[in-house]
Amino acid sequence: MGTVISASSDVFHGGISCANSYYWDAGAAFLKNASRQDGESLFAFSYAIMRILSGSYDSALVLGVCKGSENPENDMLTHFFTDPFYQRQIGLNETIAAALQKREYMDRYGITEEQCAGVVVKNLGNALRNPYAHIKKKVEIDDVLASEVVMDPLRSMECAPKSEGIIAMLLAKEDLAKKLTDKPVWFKGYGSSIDKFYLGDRDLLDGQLKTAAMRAYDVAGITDPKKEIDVAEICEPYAFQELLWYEDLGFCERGEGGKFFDSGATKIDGKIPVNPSGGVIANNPYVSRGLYRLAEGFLQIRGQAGERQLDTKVTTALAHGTHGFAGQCHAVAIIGN
Amino acid sequence: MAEKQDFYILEDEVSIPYQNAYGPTWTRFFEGFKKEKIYGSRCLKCNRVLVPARSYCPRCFIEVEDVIEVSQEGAIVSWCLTEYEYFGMPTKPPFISALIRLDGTDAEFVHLVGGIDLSDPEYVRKTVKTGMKVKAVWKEEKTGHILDIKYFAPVK
Amino acid sequence: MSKDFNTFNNVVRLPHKYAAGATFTKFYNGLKKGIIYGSSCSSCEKVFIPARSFCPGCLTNLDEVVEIAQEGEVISWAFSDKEFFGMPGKPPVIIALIKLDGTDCNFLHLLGGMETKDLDAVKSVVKTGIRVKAVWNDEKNGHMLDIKYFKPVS
Amino acid sequence: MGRPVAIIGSGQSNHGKRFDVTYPELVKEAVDAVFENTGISPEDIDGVVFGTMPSMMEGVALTHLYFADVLRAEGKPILKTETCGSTGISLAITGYYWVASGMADLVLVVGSEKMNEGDPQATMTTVLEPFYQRSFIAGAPGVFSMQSQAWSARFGIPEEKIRDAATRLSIDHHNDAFDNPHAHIKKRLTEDEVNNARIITYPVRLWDVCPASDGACAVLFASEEMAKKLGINAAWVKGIGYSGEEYWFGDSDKVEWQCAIDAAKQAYDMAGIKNPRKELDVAEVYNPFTFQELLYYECFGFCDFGEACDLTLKGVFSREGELPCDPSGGVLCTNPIGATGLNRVAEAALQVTGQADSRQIPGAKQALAHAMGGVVQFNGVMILGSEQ
Repeated sequence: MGTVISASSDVFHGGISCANSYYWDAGAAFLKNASRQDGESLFAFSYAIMRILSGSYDSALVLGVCKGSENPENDMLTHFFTDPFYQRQIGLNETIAAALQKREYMDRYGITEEQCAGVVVKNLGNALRNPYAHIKKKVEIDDVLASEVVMDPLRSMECAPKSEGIIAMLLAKEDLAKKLTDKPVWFKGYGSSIDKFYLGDRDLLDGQLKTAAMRAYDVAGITDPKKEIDVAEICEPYAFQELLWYEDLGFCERGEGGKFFDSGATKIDGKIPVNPSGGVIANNPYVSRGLYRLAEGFLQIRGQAGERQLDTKVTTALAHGTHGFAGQCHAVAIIGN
Repeated sequence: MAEKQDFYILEDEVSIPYQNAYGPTWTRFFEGFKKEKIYGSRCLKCNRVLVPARSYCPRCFIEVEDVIEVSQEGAIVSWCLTEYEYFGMPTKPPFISALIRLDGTDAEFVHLVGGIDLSDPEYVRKTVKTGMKVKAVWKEEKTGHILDIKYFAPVK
Repeated sequence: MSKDFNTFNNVVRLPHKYAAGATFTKFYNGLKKGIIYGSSCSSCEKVFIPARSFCPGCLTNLDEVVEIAQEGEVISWAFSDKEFFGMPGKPPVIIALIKLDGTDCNFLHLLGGMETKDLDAVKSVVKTGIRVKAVWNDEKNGHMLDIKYFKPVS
Repeated sequence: MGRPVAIIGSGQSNHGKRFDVTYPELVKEAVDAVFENTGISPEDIDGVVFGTMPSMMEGVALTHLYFADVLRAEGKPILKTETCGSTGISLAITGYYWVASGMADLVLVVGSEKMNEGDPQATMTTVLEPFYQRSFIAGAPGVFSMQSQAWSARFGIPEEKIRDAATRLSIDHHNDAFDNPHAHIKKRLTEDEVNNARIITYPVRLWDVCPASDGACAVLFASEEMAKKLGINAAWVKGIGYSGEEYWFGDSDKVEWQCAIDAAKQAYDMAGIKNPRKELDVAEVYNPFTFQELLYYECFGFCDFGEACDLTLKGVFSREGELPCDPSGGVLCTNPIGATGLNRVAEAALQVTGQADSRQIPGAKQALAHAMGGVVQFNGVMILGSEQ
């Protein structure tokens, strides 16, 4: 192993700061030139790619580290994303930001509660086939709509749980990859982008995912994502966000996320299946969820996704990660064979 | 830059509760403490005996023979006397932290050195020496905590 | 989750002193007098609230504060009747993004002054687009919550 | 190896106790400075790298979100590199790889810390796990004191000699800081004051220890094409190295300190350096503690093990010596942790481009920058040169 790039975040790390000090040796990095990203594990993936593309390393181990069970509730931690003077005094956390975003989405584009709940039904349905999923239960729209109000208009079943998630991914440069496996999956593109900080300074329905996706598509040479992406694993800590992200990823027009969902296109047997793994609604290790999405895409391309393997041929997969309030920061990776 | 008191300063204390899992190896280690035993682990590849016990060798990255009892005596490899105090400090000064190489082990065990008068740094300096033999002194009541060993005291 | 394994209770306690700097100090001093200060960017001509030391868009340094209207329109809102960490006060609470008149961003604050015990009652009054107005606490200490909440204008 | 990478400018905030500005405003000082110093427009940046020590030091988590505006990052790709105390050098290394990979031509790298808003020692204690070692290790000074004691025992260096050499470094660096407009602690010290200062953790005394500083540093990394197009006097990245050891203090030897030796070796090999004392013109060694700076001279091959005290007392590493170390005053006088390693890089770049003003080492062509982090566990080194 040439280098190790891990992702972890101090507040999401069991109260042990400088997280990668702690798991340095457990991450096989003893006397290695290694580094770490904070916040989102797809950052770590892109940094590992940089190290390989620079010609300095033939191989890299990418780790996503988040042991949710050791942490308090995610919102206690996301509360500390706020500035101390203004937003913290109003009690802001990620769920509140998402609730505000959801209401704007419903009000501006007529997205319905049923469509948002539908995402939960679809994703938890898919999760039943995923041995790695945290939440496994069969649910109907009515169950979601009847679940308790957490922060109106968000109900508890529309919000992702707090999960364990430690994931390791091995990257290698071309010649080494061909030596190691008959079925390499190739890096095609990556893009990330961050929005302004204060919630009130942003348009919560026109954020930076568009920019991140455009960058990834450019590098990957994708001009029509609707046609060229075979499967998308996207990060929807709040179910309605999946609909909004469809729009930003170019799967449908602005405001059409609900209709696009209703068309069935994103079901496991649809034209562009989204979250056949069950998504973040089924498993939410805050920091490593982006890398999970990528690993799921990898398994789909290799045909190794077990019961959740798509029936159609998968050549190109998209993985998405987001963190920060209402999608302040996004990362998109494209892989293919 | 001078501290300008004409600007507001917002004071706050953050308190975040976490729960860390012991896992099987560390559970066995602390069960050992309750019985006044110190457990280490032997790496099956590099053959080093590491203390405290662990589930893998940090260098060879393989599983280890994970609980073997080690000696409660050893030699001081390094030490320092802490005189300052800060917020939330887990152990109150003055105290001596030390790296202790327990007999038959290949890594230093970090613990306290005690059983001597700590009030005068000059006396401590003259008394505590690198290479000095020390021995674990246990508390009466053991709860499976690292401080079940009160400290390591000089062997007379 | 059931607890089959031993865990160690690890409470991290850290004390903090946050420097408010010149601009937030002006903002807080305004609150003490019942005034809401924002900043107007000389470059993009947008008005931001709370007062900022720099424009979040063009990053121009902003020295002057301007008084902002205490009325505006609700852009979005969220309601909870459960206690959560960091909650301002006791439940129920309505947190909202409010566009105060003459500003170019949304102000995060609370809504109140109506029956909030029951969500349906709230929904009959609070809607996106309604006009609201600042209601102040009698005692003002230079704190975000010197404004008690924003109340629907009837 | 990848594409050549240049540093084309830097900016530092004024470091110190900065209760006059908010944390974002402090970061903005450094970011504004780098654009002002280079005349480059923020729109031309391809990406931003940011990092601090544990972000809860200042009570705000995932601070890249908080600083998105002042980092000029809106709509741009971002990375958040964090490796404890070595964050600063890891940031620079991230900037290097981003450009070397061909994925960007111009990358803004920023590190910051506002240590006075929190309690640094309380925060650093949380770097240790709560099961075994948190109870024993008194923040950073505890770890460094034990390292120094083990060093003196291993090579039989008399305590008095170490004290003399450490005192020399402390006096020199606090003097050097007067020539650094950004430095935090500037003080004329006497031997008596240093030798008899209060004990922090024996043998470390007050003037052996770095301060808690608030500050930020910004550095621009550019591809060869971009550097040439802009026509800026650039420092070229000649070598990088980074290595890390086990987490538990006690698992590895901190005297003949493998990760320090390895980090330097990787960087020297890449830069083609065989005799660092001769081939380097200046070194910005990460020196939060006087004793540790001495040990680094040995681990980095500036001299043999056991020699550092004698050579220091002879003035080999002073401003006029053979290999001047920390002419900026170093970490000992200024330590905003998340920015500190990047400050070393910025200072080294200023030296090899002849822009270090009154702290300039005449004719410096090759410089070393370094940072350390974790539980004395990580070391990172970058070599900069005036020629490509």
